[in-house]
Amino acid sequence: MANGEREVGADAPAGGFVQLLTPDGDRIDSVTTADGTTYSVDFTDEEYRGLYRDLVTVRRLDAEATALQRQGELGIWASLLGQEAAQVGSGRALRPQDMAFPTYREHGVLYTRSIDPIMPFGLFRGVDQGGWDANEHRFNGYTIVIGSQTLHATGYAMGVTMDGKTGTPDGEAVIAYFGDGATSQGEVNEAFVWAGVFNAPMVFFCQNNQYAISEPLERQTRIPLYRRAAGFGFPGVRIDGNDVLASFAVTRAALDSARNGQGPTLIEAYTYRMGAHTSSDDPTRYRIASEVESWKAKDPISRLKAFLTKQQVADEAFFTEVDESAKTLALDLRERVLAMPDPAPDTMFDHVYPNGSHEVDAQRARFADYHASFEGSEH
Amino acid sequence: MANGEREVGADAPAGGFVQLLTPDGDRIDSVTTADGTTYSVDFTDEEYRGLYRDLVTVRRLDAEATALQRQGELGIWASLLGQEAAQVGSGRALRPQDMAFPTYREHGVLYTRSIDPIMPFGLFRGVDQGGWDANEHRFNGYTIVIGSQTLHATGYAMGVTMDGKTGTPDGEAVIAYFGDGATSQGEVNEAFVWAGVFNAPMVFFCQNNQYAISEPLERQTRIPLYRRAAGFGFPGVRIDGNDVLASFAVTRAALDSARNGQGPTLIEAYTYRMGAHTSSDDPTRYRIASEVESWKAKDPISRLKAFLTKQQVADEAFFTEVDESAKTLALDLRERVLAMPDPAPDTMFDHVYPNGSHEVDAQRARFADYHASFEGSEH
Amino acid sequence: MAELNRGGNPQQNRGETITLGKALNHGLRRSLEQDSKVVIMGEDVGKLGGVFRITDGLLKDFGDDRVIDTPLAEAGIIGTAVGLAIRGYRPVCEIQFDGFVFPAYNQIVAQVAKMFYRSKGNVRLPIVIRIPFGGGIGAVEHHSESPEAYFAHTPGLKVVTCSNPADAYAMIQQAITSDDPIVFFEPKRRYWEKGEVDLDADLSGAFPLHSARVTREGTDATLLAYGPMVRTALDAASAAAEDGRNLEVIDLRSLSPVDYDTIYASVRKTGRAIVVHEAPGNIGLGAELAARVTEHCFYNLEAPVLRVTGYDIPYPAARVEEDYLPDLDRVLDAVDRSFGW
Amino acid sequence: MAELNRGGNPQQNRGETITLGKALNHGLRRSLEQDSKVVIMGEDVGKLGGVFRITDGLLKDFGDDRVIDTPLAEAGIIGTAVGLAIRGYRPVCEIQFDGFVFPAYNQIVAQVAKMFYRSKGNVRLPIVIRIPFGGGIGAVEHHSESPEAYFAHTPGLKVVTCSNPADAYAMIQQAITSDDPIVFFEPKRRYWEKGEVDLDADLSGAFPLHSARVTREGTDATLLAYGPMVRTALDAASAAAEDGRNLEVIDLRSLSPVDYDTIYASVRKTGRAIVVHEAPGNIGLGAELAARVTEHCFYNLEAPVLRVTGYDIPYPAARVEEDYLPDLDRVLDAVDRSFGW
Ligand SMILES: Cc1ncc(C[n+]2csc(CCOP(=O)(O)OP(=O)(O)O)c2C)c(N)n1
Ligand SMILES: Cc1ncc(C[n+]2csc(CCOP(=O)(O)OP(=O)(O)O)c2C)c(N)n1
Ligand SMILES: [Mg+2]
Ligand SMILES: [Mg+2]
Repeated sequence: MANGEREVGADAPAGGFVQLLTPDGDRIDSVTTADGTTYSVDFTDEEYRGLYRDLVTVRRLDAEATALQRQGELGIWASLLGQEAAQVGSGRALRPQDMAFPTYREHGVLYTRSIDPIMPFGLFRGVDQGGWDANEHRFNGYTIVIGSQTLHATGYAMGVTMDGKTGTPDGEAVIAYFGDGATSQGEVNEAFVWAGVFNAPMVFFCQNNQYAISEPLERQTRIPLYRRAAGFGFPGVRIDGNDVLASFAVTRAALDSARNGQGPTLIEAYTYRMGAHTSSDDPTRYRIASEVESWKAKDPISRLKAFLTKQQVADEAFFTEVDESAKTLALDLRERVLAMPDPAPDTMFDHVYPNGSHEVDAQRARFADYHASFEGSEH
Repeated sequence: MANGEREVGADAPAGGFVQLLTPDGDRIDSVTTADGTTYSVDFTDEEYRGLYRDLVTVRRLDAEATALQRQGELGIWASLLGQEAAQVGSGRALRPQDMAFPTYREHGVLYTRSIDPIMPFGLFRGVDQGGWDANEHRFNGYTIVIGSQTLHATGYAMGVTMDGKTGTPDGEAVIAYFGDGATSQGEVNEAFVWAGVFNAPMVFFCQNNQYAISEPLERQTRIPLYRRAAGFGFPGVRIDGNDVLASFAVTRAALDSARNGQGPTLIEAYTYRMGAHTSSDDPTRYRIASEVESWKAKDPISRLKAFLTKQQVADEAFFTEVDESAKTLALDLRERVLAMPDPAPDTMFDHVYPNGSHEVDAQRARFADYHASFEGSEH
Repeated sequence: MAELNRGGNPQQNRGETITLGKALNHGLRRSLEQDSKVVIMGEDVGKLGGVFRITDGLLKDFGDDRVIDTPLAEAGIIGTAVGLAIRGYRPVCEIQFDGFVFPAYNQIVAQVAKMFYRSKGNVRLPIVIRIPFGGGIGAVEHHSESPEAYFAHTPGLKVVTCSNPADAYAMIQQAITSDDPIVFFEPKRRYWEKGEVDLDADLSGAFPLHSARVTREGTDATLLAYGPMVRTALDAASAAAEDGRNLEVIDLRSLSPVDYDTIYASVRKTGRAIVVHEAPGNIGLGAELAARVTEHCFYNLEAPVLRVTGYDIPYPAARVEEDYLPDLDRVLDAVDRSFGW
Repeated sequence: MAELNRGGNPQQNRGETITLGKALNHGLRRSLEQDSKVVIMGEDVGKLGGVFRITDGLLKDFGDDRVIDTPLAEAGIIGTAVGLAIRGYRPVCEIQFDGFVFPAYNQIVAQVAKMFYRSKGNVRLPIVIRIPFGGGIGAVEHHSESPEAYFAHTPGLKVVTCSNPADAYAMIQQAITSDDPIVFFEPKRRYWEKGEVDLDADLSGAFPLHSARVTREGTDATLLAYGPMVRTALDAASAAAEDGRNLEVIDLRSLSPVDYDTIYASVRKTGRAIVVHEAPGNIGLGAELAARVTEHCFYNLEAPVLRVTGYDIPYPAARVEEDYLPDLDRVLDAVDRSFGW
């Protein structure tokens, strides 16, 4: 099973990718890429089982959210189905001091940061727009405008350097998540410029799920995305995004390189969005069923399950218990989502300015007066 | 003198560049780059002399403009001093059907398109903002917002393809000029994305004159700029931007490749801005005299003169005649600039909308009434 | 391309009852048919037919040279449209949602708006920028904004919006035919509202693109609205009628330039004006309307021009958007305040 | 860093006569001294000291971690400033000229303005965006614009501008100290005008950042101006005084929010108001001021609020800009019109 030179799996796209676990659940001990970097993982059985639990849990929570949306309990949902390995692997690769800048789809990363999975549900339910403390969770707010967060991450990373928090193994590193579509945005390319020039301790983690809503990858690039980094003077690595081990190994190495002062890395996680873009989308309009089928064979969870089974690291009882506990979490999540209160209307005037504003105060007061005028009437 | 493999001149930056004429005026027959492309020129004596005349003329006209600005006759001037070879070489490489999108500094390219050099002086004098017909001259308006014209050029090039005007040797190609600083703009990188995806018949011609106003190249990139193209999936070539022959050869090849349907190329012309950024700038604040001195030794004109002399392609009489005729052109230009009338104030209301606007008409009428009210008074 | 040309049957010019979204789709189709230089470009406009299906079926019928799925970058969409326009094309660009137009703002404000001026009339950019705008659809952040003032304040751009299917059908074609660069706002929450549209009508007889329309005649006060708020204003007028107040409703249609003559004539008659829009009030369209009406109808006004607008806060979370958006009650409240002045 | 700290000599608090540009430079220096989290970033702000030399000498004294020459990309400047602010820094970003802010518009409008709201107050972005604005310096296109309405219309941003050296010195420090994201417009053609500035004055006694100032008291009409037009308004008031008209001049200073109480009090006294700004009139600050003043002083107004502004055209070529810009005569003409109403 050992394969010191293997980079291209049978299922790899042209140009290859780093894969440490095949779709059939076979381990590749380590992979050495063209630039001489060797990637491997060294997990205990406990840790392997932990990753499996993560994957199953984030998929189950995601399915619950999809169901909640269908039942009218969420305004919209952006599912991570199919991208669990990319997210869990990279999320687990973060060290506690690291900072993450997500898009709107990184529920799996969020979970690995030990954040209560309910945190983003206010946004999708429409009761708020996120509303958490980026620094407390070391996980920035969900960002909807495509690509903008890559600049925020880069600026934050410049601040890490200015604070003297790089150059040692316990330094800090920053990861920015974005999609294949985002790579076309000017702002993302400016982030590449900045990160290169300031040697920022950054990992750019691109989940290439093959689509930007309906548009296939070819609408964004004519070469593999990981090669974009070369144009800006830092390394780009493609990984099998459905392989949680590769995702962990390469992200960990890139983060450690960043925290050690070696500057940015671009990781392209080659994966697939198994579901719709969001609950508002109808993917049958733009892609064929057989494509989806072919990706099912590369499922991130079944390959890890196969591995755990073959290696006798886990048994049916374990798998059943994981499913059950994921289900419990999901049902708990459901209950708590249903219990989320609608905000009081006048809270919309909160938090417009840190120092407040007489204008906003006056409008809030008029709003209150106006509503008071209806009191007792049928309104 | 022949050197079939030579890419790196003694004066070349790390990574080399395509050079066909050394600073001492020695010809290199041809250069083959790492990707196997061979560049050479095959000029008649007449053509060599023509290039020399171009270089001297554009420098002389530029000097006249600098003088006019100092005398208060222009509001500002963006001098091309030092960049004559990059501009004349690439400009002469254009075929008549090709279209150019300049910045604010491409007076040399403009000249090679047989456009009356007075054309941009309205802009610099402040009597208009350019005001020419891009299509008539196959030379777009000067663009001041850094980088924006690269997207215009790319869109135009997409139109060339849509018109079926690529894929043959007499197809059309498009060239966009921009500076080293511009490479950091999101819009320029979006132009790279678009050109790659649509395989647009584009040449991106970057004059790396080492500075964006005061900021040296290191503020924009940590690797040579020509390598940016690799990140977007098309070739990037660096040339000795002070070598008019290399500029011609590489631009001609790139344009022909584009018109033949081979898609975009990025050319980095490695050169130096010998003067100030514009007449408003004071370069002594940010660069040292010795740097300027070292670039004087690489002057684009003196090397061609040395070559013409050594090869006995031209003699003193020729050089004197070129100087004289450039001077005549310059004096004629000066006279015509001085004769440029100030616009009538109410022309500021012209050309706001192709279909006009009652609002603008009403404001123009009020403006006229208001001014009429002063008639006879001292105002 | 000719396969769907509807020129064949002149008798068949009864109206069809279709949604506003479908009317736009028909209008785009007809523009593509009638001028081979018209191209549609944007994110997901091709195979998907746009996230609101406004370009549904157009890729199939006109091909990917005419209906272009672009890379995900708004500056790129508008910037390449500028180049295509210089080349002689008439690009119709779709911005997917109001809140995503800002990456293209530089191209729109510094290039699209100014190139005709800069070139002394030598370079025309007949570009239409379609933007679904406004709230009320329960969406997440950036999907419910009303950024029209940013464009209407910009000289060199014209800005229009439609409020009903018939106007949608005619106005999109008029905008595409116009040589002016036009920002075309589409009232996204009205996409599904139906109305009768004469699909065979010819543009020559259409109501002028930059004219306001008196949508309901009245004598007591003038409601000025546009886009999604026209329906709200009409509903308010109906409700007011029950209280014996006879309100005139004007659909501005053109936000830059505004057809002030129609407005002044109305306010001189009614003596009262109330502007309704979703955008934040501060320095919105309503401010300009109020200032102009006051200047031009100073002695006719019984009360100051009042404004019913979004508040000066970021667009709030979906669950409170109904409290943010002007509605019938807030309009009637303003009418009351006007009468009580 | 402490080497230039001026705390040493409390007796020395006489004013110094310096230019507005130099006052800003001193204010920035003092902010850098007083808070190690303050960083300055932008194009050419380092070695060159900025194209207007507003950051002159700061790189030398504070080092390149505090004064950062950035890549040439405005979205990048503001976007990385957002990240630095999340990290706890207080970035002061320079946009080189008004016309070059638009590539950053998306970051400013969709991120800087909204992150505090989006995060329910958990994430503060104490960012100052300095923009030299306005015309009158004979520059080429994009170097003379007045884009303030685009920002003042945006909830979540505060917008201020200064008109004289003393205000410049205090206000830039107040803006940097404020936790609100602030767009700070600098009247570029007044950079070289001199005035007395007490460089030792402490911010605690400073005039509040968001208050308007009655710069000249008068009784007959109120001139409302800001930034570069305050000088013009004062000159007009002096000229009017010769004709026996006693004009009050208010310097708005804060464009969002506007200090309306000061304005209403004045207009209630004078009964007439004229707004002066360089930006195009259509949906400019003047529209909002006119609408509000009319609503709040309806029965006090002897004439509608009049506006003297730039025309609704792109900023014209330098040789005609004097005809575009509001000047003393146009202001006096409006005053006459107000009195003749
Ligand atoms: C600036 C901007 N333009 C358009 C959109 C609308 N939009 C939301 S998601 C999306 C596609 C994103 O694709 P990708 O970057 O590949 O991420 P994915 O959703 O596939 O994870 C688009 C166009 C947006 N959010 N922001
Ligand atoms: C978007 C934008 N930002 C800032 C400026 C101000 N500016 C004018 S030229 C210039 C430097 C340009 O450098 P480079 O691209 O290398 O071109 P060069 O002038 O050296 O030829 C800057 C910052 C501008 N014109 N446009
Ligand atoms: Mg994607
Ligand atoms: Mg340069």
